[in-house]
Amino acid sequence: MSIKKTIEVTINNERVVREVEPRTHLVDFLREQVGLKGAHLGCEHGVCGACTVRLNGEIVRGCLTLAVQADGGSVDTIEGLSRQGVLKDLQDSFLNHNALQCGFCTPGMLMAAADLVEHNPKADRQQVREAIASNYCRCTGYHAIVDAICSVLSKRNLETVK
Amino acid sequence: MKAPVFDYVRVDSVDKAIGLLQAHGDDAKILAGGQTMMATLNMRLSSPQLLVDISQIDQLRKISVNGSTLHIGAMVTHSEIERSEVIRQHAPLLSMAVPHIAHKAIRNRGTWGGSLAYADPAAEWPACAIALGATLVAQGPQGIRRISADQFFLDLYTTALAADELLIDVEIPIGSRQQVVAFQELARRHGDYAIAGIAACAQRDGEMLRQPRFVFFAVANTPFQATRAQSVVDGKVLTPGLVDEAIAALRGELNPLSDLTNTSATKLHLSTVLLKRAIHALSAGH
Amino acid sequence: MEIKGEENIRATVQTVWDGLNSTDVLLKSIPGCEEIQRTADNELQAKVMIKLGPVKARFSGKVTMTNVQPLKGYTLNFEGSGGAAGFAKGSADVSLQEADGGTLLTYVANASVGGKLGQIGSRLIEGSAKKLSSEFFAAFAETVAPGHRDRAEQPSAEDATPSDDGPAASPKAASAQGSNRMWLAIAAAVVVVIVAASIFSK
Amino acid sequence: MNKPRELTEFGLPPVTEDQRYIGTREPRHGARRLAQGLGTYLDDIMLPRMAHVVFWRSPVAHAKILKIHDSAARKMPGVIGVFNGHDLKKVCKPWVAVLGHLAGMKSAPQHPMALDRACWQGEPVVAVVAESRAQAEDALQVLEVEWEDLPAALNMETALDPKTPVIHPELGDNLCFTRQLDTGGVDEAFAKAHVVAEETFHFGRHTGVTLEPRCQIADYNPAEHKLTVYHAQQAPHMMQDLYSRQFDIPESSIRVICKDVGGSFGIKVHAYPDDFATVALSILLCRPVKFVADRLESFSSDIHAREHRVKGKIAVSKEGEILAFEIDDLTGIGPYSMFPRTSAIEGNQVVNITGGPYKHKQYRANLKVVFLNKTPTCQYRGVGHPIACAVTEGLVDKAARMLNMDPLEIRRRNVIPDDAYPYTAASGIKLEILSHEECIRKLEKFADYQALRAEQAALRKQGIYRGIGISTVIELTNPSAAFYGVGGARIASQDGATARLDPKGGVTVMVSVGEQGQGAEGIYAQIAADAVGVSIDQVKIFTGDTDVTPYGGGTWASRGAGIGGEAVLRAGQALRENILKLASAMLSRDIATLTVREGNVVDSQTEEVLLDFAELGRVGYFRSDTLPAGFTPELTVTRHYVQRDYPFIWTNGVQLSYVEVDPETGLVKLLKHWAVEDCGRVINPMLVDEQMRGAIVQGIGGALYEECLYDENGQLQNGSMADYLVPMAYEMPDIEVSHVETPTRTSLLGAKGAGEAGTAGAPGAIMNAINDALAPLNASVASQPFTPEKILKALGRV
Repeated sequence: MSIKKTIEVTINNERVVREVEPRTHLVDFLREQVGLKGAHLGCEHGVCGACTVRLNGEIVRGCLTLAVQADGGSVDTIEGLSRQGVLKDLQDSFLNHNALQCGFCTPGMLMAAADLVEHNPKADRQQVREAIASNYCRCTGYHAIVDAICSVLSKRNLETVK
Repeated sequence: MKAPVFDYVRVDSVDKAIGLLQAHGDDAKILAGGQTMMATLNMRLSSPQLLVDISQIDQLRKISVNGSTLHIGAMVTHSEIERSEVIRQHAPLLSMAVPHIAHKAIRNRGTWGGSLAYADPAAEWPACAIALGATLVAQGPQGIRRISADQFFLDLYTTALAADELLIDVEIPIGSRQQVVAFQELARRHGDYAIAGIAACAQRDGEMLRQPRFVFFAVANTPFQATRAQSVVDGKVLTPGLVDEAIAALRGELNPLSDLTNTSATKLHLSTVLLKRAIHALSAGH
Repeated sequence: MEIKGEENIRATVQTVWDGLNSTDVLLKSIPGCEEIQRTADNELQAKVMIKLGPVKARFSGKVTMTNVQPLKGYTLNFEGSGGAAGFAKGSADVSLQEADGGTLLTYVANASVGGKLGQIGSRLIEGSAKKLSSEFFAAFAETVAPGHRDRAEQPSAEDATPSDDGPAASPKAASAQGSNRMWLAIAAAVVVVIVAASIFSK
Repeated sequence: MNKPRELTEFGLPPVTEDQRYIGTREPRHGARRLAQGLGTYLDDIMLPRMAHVVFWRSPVAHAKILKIHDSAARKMPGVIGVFNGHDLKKVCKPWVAVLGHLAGMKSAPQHPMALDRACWQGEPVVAVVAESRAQAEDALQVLEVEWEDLPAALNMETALDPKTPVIHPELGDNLCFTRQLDTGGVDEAFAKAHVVAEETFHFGRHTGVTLEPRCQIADYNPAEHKLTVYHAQQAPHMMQDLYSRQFDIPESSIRVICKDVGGSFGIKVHAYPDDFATVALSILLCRPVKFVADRLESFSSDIHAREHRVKGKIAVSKEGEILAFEIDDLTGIGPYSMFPRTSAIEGNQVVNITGGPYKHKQYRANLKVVFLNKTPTCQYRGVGHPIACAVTEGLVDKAARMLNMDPLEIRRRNVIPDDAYPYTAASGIKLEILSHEECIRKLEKFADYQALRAEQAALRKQGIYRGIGISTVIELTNPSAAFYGVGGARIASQDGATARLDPKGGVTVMVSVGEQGQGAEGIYAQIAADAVGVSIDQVKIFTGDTDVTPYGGGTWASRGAGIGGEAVLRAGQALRENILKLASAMLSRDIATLTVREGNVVDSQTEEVLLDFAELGRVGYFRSDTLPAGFTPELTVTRHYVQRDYPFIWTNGVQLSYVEVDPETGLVKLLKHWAVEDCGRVINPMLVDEQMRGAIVQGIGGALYEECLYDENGQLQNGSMADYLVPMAYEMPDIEVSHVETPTRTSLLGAKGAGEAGTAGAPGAIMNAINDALAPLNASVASQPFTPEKILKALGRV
């Protein structure tokens, strides 16, 4: 009963071609048709942030974006960004600060944090809190997450000074 | 919570979008940034047959200055407004308001025009548009028409746009050097729906404000322009007494709608606080 | 949520009463009404398409009238189901009274939305009710007394002395409304439904 | 990975011979996969032929189900079946959730789905099973159910009035449980008091909002009559037992598997009707069925908690000595007591805990637990503690204000002294050993209390209203069988660990307490590494599979460290002993001359390396021919632990909240929060710190934001994440945590729980801080959540 569309999306630097129902949102597409389970569904109405991924370089709510809207574009997920760079630094820092507990929010939280580190490398503690205010974590008190992000920011700033 | 079945078309021109709206009538819905629509589709609050995605129409994605007018295309995202130096320079009220709109991941996709056309009573942009004296430009089968912002918002989620019209552009008169603006919003959590908010704009003349516009949001079905409070303040030397008079005038003209945790009385009280703070900010502004 | 209101209609009580009992008038007055049928003396069935913001849902509504006192008023009970979207229900006591050669229609309505709409739409229930009610009464007055409707009371602002701390709802805010029988009921139901619209602009 | 000997920063003597990990800030190595998005949460699992179920849930509080029109739904694409309550009743027995030791408690039989009557908005009535979730939802849209509204009981204050409908007529009334406690002498204490402070406290009904919704996959194999359930659950063995009993399947044919769980907090420790329905559907369809609650249905079907109204009174002498407490607690639960832990425990805890930190002798309490046509309530993080603590601490502060006494001072004078333990508090609870005095001393310094007071006073002169709020906390942990077992609920209070030396020298430990994110597996790895004597990277922890792990209670009541950790310690030590026995046999040396260091058996005098564990594994498993006759290496050992000395082991702590109230808007800004806690031996301070912080933030949620709002018809009005406000990072304060370590003597490890004290204490601290800020304006609030409107009303601004 539905009209499937063929879409071509570059996901984590790999070209992916799939047929999708227009109604399929980006996270269901990634999880069920591409097998990338890192983006999670916490609310499916755009509030919790667990589904945060990058579309064409910008963080978006995967549950509020249709897979067909990504046609011709690029998508980056936690799985594709874990090897090196800002996200890897943040992952290390999250582990060292115990900034994740159940881990369900963590991929989305890390995507929001990486976006901050890349766009506002001088962010202060309150700006860090503002940047992750879009992402719900029920386990931590956010404090450790803020510590972990601030630690990455200050390390990178030190390196820049050097 | 999966959306119902629908078809999807991405169009590259306004004409094509209008053509689809005409062809499909009520069964088609315009998809701009989708930050509201996708949530409500996931909840199955409606079942459109076709989504017409206008977010990639280049013509609608421009921010430009033409003489004394700032143009902001309907598909400019909140984030693009946030980053725009042109807007910071010519319409700083928008730069002040934008951080209050949800969060970055949503601002990256949600659009200026989508928010105006959707007309949520708690939204920031409708109030800002009225405060700045903006003109909304709509295109339909009969061509283009211009609607003053204060005539655009008719009722809850109801605007002057016809069913086959698209909001394409907004024209904002670039303020004089005397123009001062203020934006205040109260919310229990950052980025939430406001409990109450105000977008304010005036011409500062020494210790006076002239032609003030005090536009409240989240207190009524549409943005509420406090015309009585405005005329109390207009052209008079600002004193604490004058502010009290303006508050009294506001109490006489505003009867807010309640929400889940705030009665009308609370919202009215908060509106008076916002008015006072906005007037102080305007008088301290540059 | 309780909605109170009154409406001055430049028409005789008989005309207004007839209007309240006319399926034609109701069809024209109820926002989004697609069909309406009398199923019994004091029972009507209506289908109403509610379109408000993000909500577009067809509600099937049943309106019954009790305490019917011809030319004086009645109690409308209404319930409308929007399928998976939820439902709306409520009741309205409507009374008519001659006033200055016209008719003063007053009503006290209780309306609620339930199911999914109630769970996610309650933020805007009052605004929705207000909008639908004013649309209904404007259309009703225009239908029974074309071009002669006085707006007794504007919903919004003017006389707004906010109530102190009446927990329930600011009585006059909702303006509107009126009464018509079923209609009101239906209108109310519809209105309620509207509530659904709430939601997520952000 | 071996690191320098880094003993606890708190100075407790080591619990193992060569302690390297216990007490340190060891990262959770197992969490890296979660950070990379490579965990396995339930919804990540897909099985062949797996179907998806969605439920049509009652849209109203109380309804008679008249007719279900499902023919259109059955014809929708992908639909496998549509089922009603009667269909499922054929394979699943009903249950009644009561506990024998809660005298007089009653509830009604409950089925997986409503039969002819739905009793709350959100109760499952019809199940639609399809090949995909989207298809099931498509079919749900064309399903029509006719119902007739029934009058509902919605207000706990009137639930017992004769005019209120009785939800289950066979029970006679809407009273689920009632309890009275009276030490005697209460009236006399109040009569002689210098001040009597009274307050009526309201607590909003709220819910857990785990980020991962409730979810499970039931997979019934008819050939073996075997049921496998993948479940995001805290107590897998409890579920195994319940499935066995409700479905008449032998226990040994039921396997419950819990992979990564996305937060639980008590929400996932109950047996929901949906759980049984999903299993029943799998049995009826003979295929795997997945249920993942969507967020909207989570709000109306996850358990709620904390809807209480407590009238409280405190009697205090002129010198500030607390003489007595009296409370009257009324709480509204759902239409059924929740299975199997029951909905009466929360109120019972309020009675037990109120006044708990203090040494007064007189106490009277009255509890009524009433049924309502609202979502069922049950144990959620803190279980009664946040209510008891806020009532206690609110009354103490109010009395202090009347006496013009400093809030810290009145607590100092009244807490049970550190040298008075063991101590039986006025409510009868037995307290093994607590450290209130030490914690208060530490807090005063840690938060620089005097400086805060000075700053507060200075700012008040500028019209800035800041407040300081303190709450003293006790928390129930390490429960014995007194909690559930004696009441007849088959929920184990003991837990077990199996430790195995792997052939290459690694250690695998299987534990019956699972991981929900709190770091259980992390601390078990620390404990096991120290207990056996290996590097932590040689340790693999396995939890969450009833086919594999020892039998045990699981994760609840902050028992993971105290009970599960002790089992791991004992299993690890036993394995170490057996390793030494093997070494002794291999080396033909007296075992007394051998010990273990970092994966090697060494000479206990010289620490000369004699054998590494890999060699022991090689010989133990593959060359037993070389061992002395009659010697069998036992390289897998299981140990269990249950705490039997006390009904519970209590912990304590004290919190301080510093806030600023804007009297014009009623908005509260959280400036900072301090907590000093004593959970006994701290196994990993980094984990305990964030457990405290997360729990505090959850408590702040209830204090400032969270409430399930119902209209007069029993309609939940804010059942989305846009309207039900949970705490987010921007508004939350930095939270400083400090520790006092008073180990329990009931175990070797000495660990008590740390998971709930934060939630217990935060609401009271926040309330007291707000009221401290409002005091100069002669206003106060006692109804949570403290919304701007409530504060403005208290101030007379609206």
